[in-house]
Amino acid sequence: MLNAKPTLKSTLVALLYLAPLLLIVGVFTLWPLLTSFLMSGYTHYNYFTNHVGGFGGANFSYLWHDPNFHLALRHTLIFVLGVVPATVILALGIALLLNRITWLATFFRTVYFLPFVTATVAISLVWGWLLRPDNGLINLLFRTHIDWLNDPRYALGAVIMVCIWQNLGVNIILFLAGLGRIDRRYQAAATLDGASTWQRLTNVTWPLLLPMTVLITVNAIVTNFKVFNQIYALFHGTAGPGNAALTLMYYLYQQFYVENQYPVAAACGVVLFALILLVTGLAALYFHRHAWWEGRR
Amino acid sequence: MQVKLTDITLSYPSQPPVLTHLNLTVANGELVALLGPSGSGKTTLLNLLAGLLTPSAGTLTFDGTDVTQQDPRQRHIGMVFQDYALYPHLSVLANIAFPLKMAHVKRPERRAQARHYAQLVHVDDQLTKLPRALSGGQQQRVALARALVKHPALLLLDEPLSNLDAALRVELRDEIRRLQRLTGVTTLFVTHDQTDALRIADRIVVLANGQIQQVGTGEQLYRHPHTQFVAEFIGTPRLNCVPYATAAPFLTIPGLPTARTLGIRSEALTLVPATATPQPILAQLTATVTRQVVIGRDRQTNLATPWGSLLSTTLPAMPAGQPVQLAVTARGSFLFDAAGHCIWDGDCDA
Amino acid sequence: MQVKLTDITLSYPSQPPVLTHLNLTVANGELVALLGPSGSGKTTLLNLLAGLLTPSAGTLTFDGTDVTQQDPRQRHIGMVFQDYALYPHLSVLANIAFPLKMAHVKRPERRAQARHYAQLVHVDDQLTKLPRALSGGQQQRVALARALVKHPALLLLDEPLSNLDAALRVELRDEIRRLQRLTGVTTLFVTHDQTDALRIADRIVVLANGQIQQVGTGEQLYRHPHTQFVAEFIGTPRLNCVPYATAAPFLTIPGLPTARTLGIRSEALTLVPATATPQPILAQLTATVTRQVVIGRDRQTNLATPWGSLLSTTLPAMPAGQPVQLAVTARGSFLFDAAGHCIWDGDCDA
Amino acid sequence: ATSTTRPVTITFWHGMTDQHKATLNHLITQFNRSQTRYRVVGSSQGDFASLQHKIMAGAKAHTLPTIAQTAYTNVPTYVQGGFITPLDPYLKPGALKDVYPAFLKATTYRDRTYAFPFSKSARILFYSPQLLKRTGLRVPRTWAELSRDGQKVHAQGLTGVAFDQSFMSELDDLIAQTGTPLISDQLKVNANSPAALKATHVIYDMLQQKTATTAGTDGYGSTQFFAGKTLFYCGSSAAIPIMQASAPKGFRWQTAPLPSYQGHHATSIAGNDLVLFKSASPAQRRGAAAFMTFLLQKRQTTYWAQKTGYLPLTKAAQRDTKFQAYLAKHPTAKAANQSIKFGFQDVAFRGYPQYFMALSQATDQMTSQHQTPEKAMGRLQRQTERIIKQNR
Amino acid sequence: MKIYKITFIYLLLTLGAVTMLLPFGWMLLTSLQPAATTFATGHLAIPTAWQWVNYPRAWHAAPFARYCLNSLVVTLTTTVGQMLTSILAAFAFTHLRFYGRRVLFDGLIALMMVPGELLLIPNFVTMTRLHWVDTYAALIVPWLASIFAMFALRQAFTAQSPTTYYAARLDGASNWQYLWQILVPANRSTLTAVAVLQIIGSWNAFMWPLIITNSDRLRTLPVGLMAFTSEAGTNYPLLMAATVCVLLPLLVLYLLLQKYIIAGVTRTNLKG
Ligand SMILES: Nc1ncnc2c1ncn2[C@@H]1O[C@H](COP(=O)(O)OP(=O)(O)OP(=O)(O)O)[C@@H](O)[C@H]1O
Ligand SMILES: Nc1ncnc2c1ncn2[C@@H]1O[C@H](COP(=O)(O)OP(=O)(O)OP(=O)(O)O)[C@@H](O)[C@H]1O
Ligand SMILES: [Mg+2]
Ligand SMILES: [Mg+2]
Repeated sequence: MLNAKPTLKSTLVALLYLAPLLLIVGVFTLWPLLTSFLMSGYTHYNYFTNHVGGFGGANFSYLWHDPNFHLALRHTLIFVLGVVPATVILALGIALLLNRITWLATFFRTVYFLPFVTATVAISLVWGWLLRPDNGLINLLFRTHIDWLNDPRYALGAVIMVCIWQNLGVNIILFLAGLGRIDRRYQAAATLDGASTWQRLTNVTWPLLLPMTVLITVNAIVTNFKVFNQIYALFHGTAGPGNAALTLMYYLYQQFYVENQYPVAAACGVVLFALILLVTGLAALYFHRHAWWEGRR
Repeated sequence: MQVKLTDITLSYPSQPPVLTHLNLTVANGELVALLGPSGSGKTTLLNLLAGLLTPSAGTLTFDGTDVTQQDPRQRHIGMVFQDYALYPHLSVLANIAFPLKMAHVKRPERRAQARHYAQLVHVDDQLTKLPRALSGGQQQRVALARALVKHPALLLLDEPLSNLDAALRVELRDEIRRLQRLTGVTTLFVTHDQTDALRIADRIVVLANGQIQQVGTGEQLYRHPHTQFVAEFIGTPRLNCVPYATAAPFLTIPGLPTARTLGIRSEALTLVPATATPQPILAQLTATVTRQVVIGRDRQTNLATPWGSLLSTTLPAMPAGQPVQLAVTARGSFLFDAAGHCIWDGDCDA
Repeated sequence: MQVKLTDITLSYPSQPPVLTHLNLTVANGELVALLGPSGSGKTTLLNLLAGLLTPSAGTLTFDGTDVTQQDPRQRHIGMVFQDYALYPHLSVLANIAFPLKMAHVKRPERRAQARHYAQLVHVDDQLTKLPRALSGGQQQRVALARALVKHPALLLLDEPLSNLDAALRVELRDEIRRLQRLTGVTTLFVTHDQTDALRIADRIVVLANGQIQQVGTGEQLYRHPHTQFVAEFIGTPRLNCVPYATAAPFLTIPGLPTARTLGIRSEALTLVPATATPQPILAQLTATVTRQVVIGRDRQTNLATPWGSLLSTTLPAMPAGQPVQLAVTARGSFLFDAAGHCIWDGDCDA
Repeated sequence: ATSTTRPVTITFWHGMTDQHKATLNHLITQFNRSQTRYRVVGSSQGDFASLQHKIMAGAKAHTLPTIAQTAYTNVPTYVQGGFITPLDPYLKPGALKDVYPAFLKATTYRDRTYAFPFSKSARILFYSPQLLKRTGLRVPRTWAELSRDGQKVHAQGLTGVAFDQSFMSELDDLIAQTGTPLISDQLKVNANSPAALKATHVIYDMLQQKTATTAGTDGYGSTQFFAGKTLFYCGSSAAIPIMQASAPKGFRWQTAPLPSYQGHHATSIAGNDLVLFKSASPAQRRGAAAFMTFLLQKRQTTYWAQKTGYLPLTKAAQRDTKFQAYLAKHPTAKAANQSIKFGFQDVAFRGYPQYFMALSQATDQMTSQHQTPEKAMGRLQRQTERIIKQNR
Repeated sequence: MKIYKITFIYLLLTLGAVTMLLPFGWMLLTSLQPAATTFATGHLAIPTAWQWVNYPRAWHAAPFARYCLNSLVVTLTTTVGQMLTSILAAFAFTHLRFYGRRVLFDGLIALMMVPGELLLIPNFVTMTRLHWVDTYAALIVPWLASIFAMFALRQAFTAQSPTTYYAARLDGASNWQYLWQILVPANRSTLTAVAVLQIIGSWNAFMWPLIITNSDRLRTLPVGLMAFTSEAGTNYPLLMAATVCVLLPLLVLYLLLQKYIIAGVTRTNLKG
């Protein structure tokens, strides 16, 4: 209970509750992960006959020497940095607004949810249209003449824009669910304590929303590090002009499914995994300092 | 700040109204205790004053300005919520300092102030804990400190002492009174403890059935209740009530045709005095002691009388079964009509 | 069920221990009130009995069986939490009926029972509401009904009446007592209201500083406190305390070298009686009335005396500034040594 | 085989969808009706990328079908993976005799027939007669003409030629037209030979002068072509049906073979072949061969060509009067059929996919980053040589 | 709230809503275009002739009825399964004390980071070993656990006041009963939100169903959308018509469920 210590029995009981999840995750995530970790060390490997010629760091050194990998790494970091904070903050802002209104609330909530249900193909088509150099809505809006998708300087920015936009829906829903759980007494108390709307947000809502924010941030980091579909669809099956939108996941895909360099792809997967782990770990550390990572107790 | 409620009606969605056509004025600098049965709308009334609820009808003015629709934030209110509403993510110190932070008081200054108030309510040894690691009473005291720290223009306290032990309760009650006197802040104070109310309030407001039942000092309410409800509600032990029809034959005062109930305070039931007292006597009764309980310096005696079971607090120690001759003094006795209005009161008419 | 705590020590993580080597036995069918200052560990003790906390040392037995490690669920305990812990998504009726549902009581039966207990605590007009739409007192009553409905083997009540008005409080308190008598359930009852404790408890346990200070009936605690702490803690208004050195020259009893403090109950300060009373007198003092307050049927008089400011509850109405001749009766006076132990008690030695 | 034995099931994974899928199913049904020993079960696996994934997964898990559609350039990889088997033992000698040499070369790898030609298309030139008339130009015969035409119409705000997303195929064609293909049959790389660079400059210069453009994220140059902004569109003949379906009302267009360069004609043939997997039983293998042969018959291959816009695979089919009549009725189909004569296919080798990515990157860098052919092709040369060396 | 504030909020929301609606509107409009125009111009235009026939045509382009049934079966079972396993695990991580709790939790979170493309083929191999290729089991079983859902639920569960757990235990509820009678109903909002997300994820899943099935018998709606893409281009109007058909059920579902998502356990009636 409150101060109970784990015992063998309580561990067994807990394992019963965890068993279904652990079983599935073990078989369908952990096991393949381990095999692909192993594969990243294979050299002269025949993927189909499973013939392993040797074991070593050759695949990693391949990555190290491949300029495309460096490009992918850089793009991925820029991409994550561009998307994650923006999407989390925007989603929070919109969720807060949606949480305040009553009139037409259902309508608005549904509308903001739309991008999430809309198929990625359709979205990339539409954005392809919005981002056209001539008559594209974005250019009309900003009075520019940028060929967003075909100019290497802007392509990554365009993907970032699209992904922020598409990620909003999920995060808004999660934030709305989180906001719904916050006891309004705290808002009331803070109002009485003289907190302005903004102060209430930063001093009360935000910290109380932290468990949800942790979830959303971690999820956003994880999914955006693994971005692939949007790029594939937006650039018609390429990694953008001059590889401008080549991300690690795209690189992995190319190595695995196109160039048939399976161990190299596995090595890239290892790097990607380690990278996400690192960034998420940092985020966790940050949240942990705020004593909320572990929840309420 | 003078607070005035005019013709306030309020109901929760799809519920019968909690407050109906309620009128109340609290003078500037007054400390008013709000008494009333559980569920009578005391918290509701405070929330209304705080601006957390908007009345369905009526107006609320502060110093003459209509604030019915004003934002709670602009009202400069200090409030202790009945369930404290401490910020779960902030330490005790940060909780207390929160209103100052909102007012952009500099950090060292606000920590010093918060520390001061923490000391006042004796939680200065818990400053770094989070609310969930505090005992109930400690939480309540933190809430009190938080309400006091910002020197509000109006102080609303919803049972701020209910979870404290007697000694601390008296201390903090007196502290609240002292601070209130010092700063002259208008204060509304919900309490179930009549001693608290009687002891520190300038006036007491009794709320029941959506209406203010009576407003007055503790003594006024106790001695001159307007209604049977107030008479029964104020004072422990509870008023002895006897149907007027039963009592009438015994009474020394002229009959009142509209009277329905005779109310007798426990101290108005005395032994027939050996010496002549200045107190007029309403009736004399023969009774038997059924039980005696000593509570601190009080001795409560249950008596079997022709009027039914009565309770007295004036009798000396005596064994159960002992027959006694009782006098009902006029002072402390009331007559109520069918509607519960007090139509005769031994104190005034004496 | 007999409850026995042996040498219990308990501390929260990285905190000094809340309970240290605590020993207590509650007899089967006893109703024990637990008194103690805020933060003294009353809630902690109840949680320990309930099995929500495990002691770091010591054993807990129910009827002789060691249950220190037993699952809370097997203990058949009814508990009112200090913060109620109502199930937020269940209606009042469902909240009350929940323990019966867990015991696989048939639906009509459990609804009937829940309804019955709801009636008992007067929330039968709120049955369909969710807890969040209830007033504080109503929530508390629901929690009480939920604890009672399942006829537990041990009833733990953590300030179950703190948010109720006086009348309801008395009624429910007596109801709890009646039910407890009826079913013979062993009950521990935390309260800050000494009247409650004195009124219904078989015995009172005073907890402070991680230890049981004294166990006894209300009268024992009031008349024969073992320590200065208990003497000060029990009784309102608070015990008058005078340094022994100041008081000694006035006293009629032989000097006690170890005495440090003289404690005087407010009713032990009387006017020098006109007639000879059977009460032995400890000292006589000249004093001046500084203030009088009437609280219900009580009149508290603050007096300026050579011993400092004292409070009496026996004086008749008189204007401030009036000089009076005071007698300190032996009964209601105590002498404490430096460690706070009572070394002389006017009642025994009289 | 007696009538009591059940027919042998030949499973067939392909990447045909919608109309093409229906057409293929029709052919399969025809085959199943034509004999009793084998039953082909076709199963569409989505687009070609998905089909590749599926084959890869199947190979890894040993759950491959009997045959599948795939690009012949995958054959070396599959051979190395050890899961496809040569068709030679099951084909009648000379079964492929009548097949156009352009298709034939791709069927063999290390002197064995692994890939059976199936859905093939050629690069052709699309043009709008109206626009040509308006600008007073003719269909260009040579790249030089094409380039000149581009300059002529540049002033009118028109682009000379639109390529698809990348001009890889056109570059391949041009370099092949110099006489030495990008990669020779002996796996010698010619990416930065002077001749290759000169050929590359043809397109690169046009792009720089903005007399040519790539489709970029439009994917296909037809979008700009239909918008009336370009004179010509270099595209695949496989696009003809979909272009017919989506041309704006009133927009008429024609096709022509690609222009020649330095007097040579060469058009790269794209498309897919059929392969036979090792996991198939001998009976299945025989059945697969029978099915493939069936598809190659004049009747089937012309039906296929007419319905899908792919090319008929045999000379006999090309000569077929009915097919000729069809061509007469559908002039847009003519250009591709004329191109078969000088069609060619890249040499397949292990590491081809990597080379393909490198080539695509090189063209992309010339397009979007304006890298000079010297630089881009120089890098391609080095990369390709390394790839070939590593996969030797 | 002041009226100008409200207006401002609505203005902002409307602005955002337009950008959210545009692509959707484009989808609807495109789905009603005759093939030619959109492909040619890539512009948004009101169709000159409303091609309602696109819808029946798209519907008949593939065995959509069958796909629909499969999608329903797969989505329902995986979502229910996922929620079940996640609820159980989240509960264990919230209320049970056991050895290795932190490590196990952090380990699971780390597994969220595995790139899915890396798992595709190994899992396919596993399926083959289990002889599950081309069965419902293959479509469902690997998705019966979602670390994300578990994580989300645990965050919600830990934010709940722990005293209700103690109260329930004292009231005689077993862990199991507490889980289903108190914890789950009291966290309806988060559960619904997470379930909606999982439903959508499962409904739109594409690569795995394609790889793991060989025949139309078991294929799901997103795979059906492939019918409109070919080597040389895509028939956008038909594709969009089919896409609209695929996502419409999701929208309806969301509309039905969203009131649960919003209505959490807040104190009502207090303005804040
Ligand atoms: N949010 C709500 N929705 C509906 N009814 C409510 C709500 N809050 C309170 N009530 C009802 O309104 C009445 C007054 O409630 P209020 O909280 O003001 O009582 P109170 O006087 O503070 O009582 P207590 O002394 O028990 O705290 C009660 O009957 C209560 O059930
Ligand atoms: N979870 C916790 N973690 C750390 N310290 C705690 C925790 N809960 C209580 N305490 C501390 O333990 C001491 C005893 O707390 P407890 O709640 O038992 O007091 P109590 O006697 O019930 O007080 P009250 O009358 O105010 O409710 C207090 O000082 C409190 O701050
Ligand atoms: Mg209240
Ligand atoms: Mg407590």
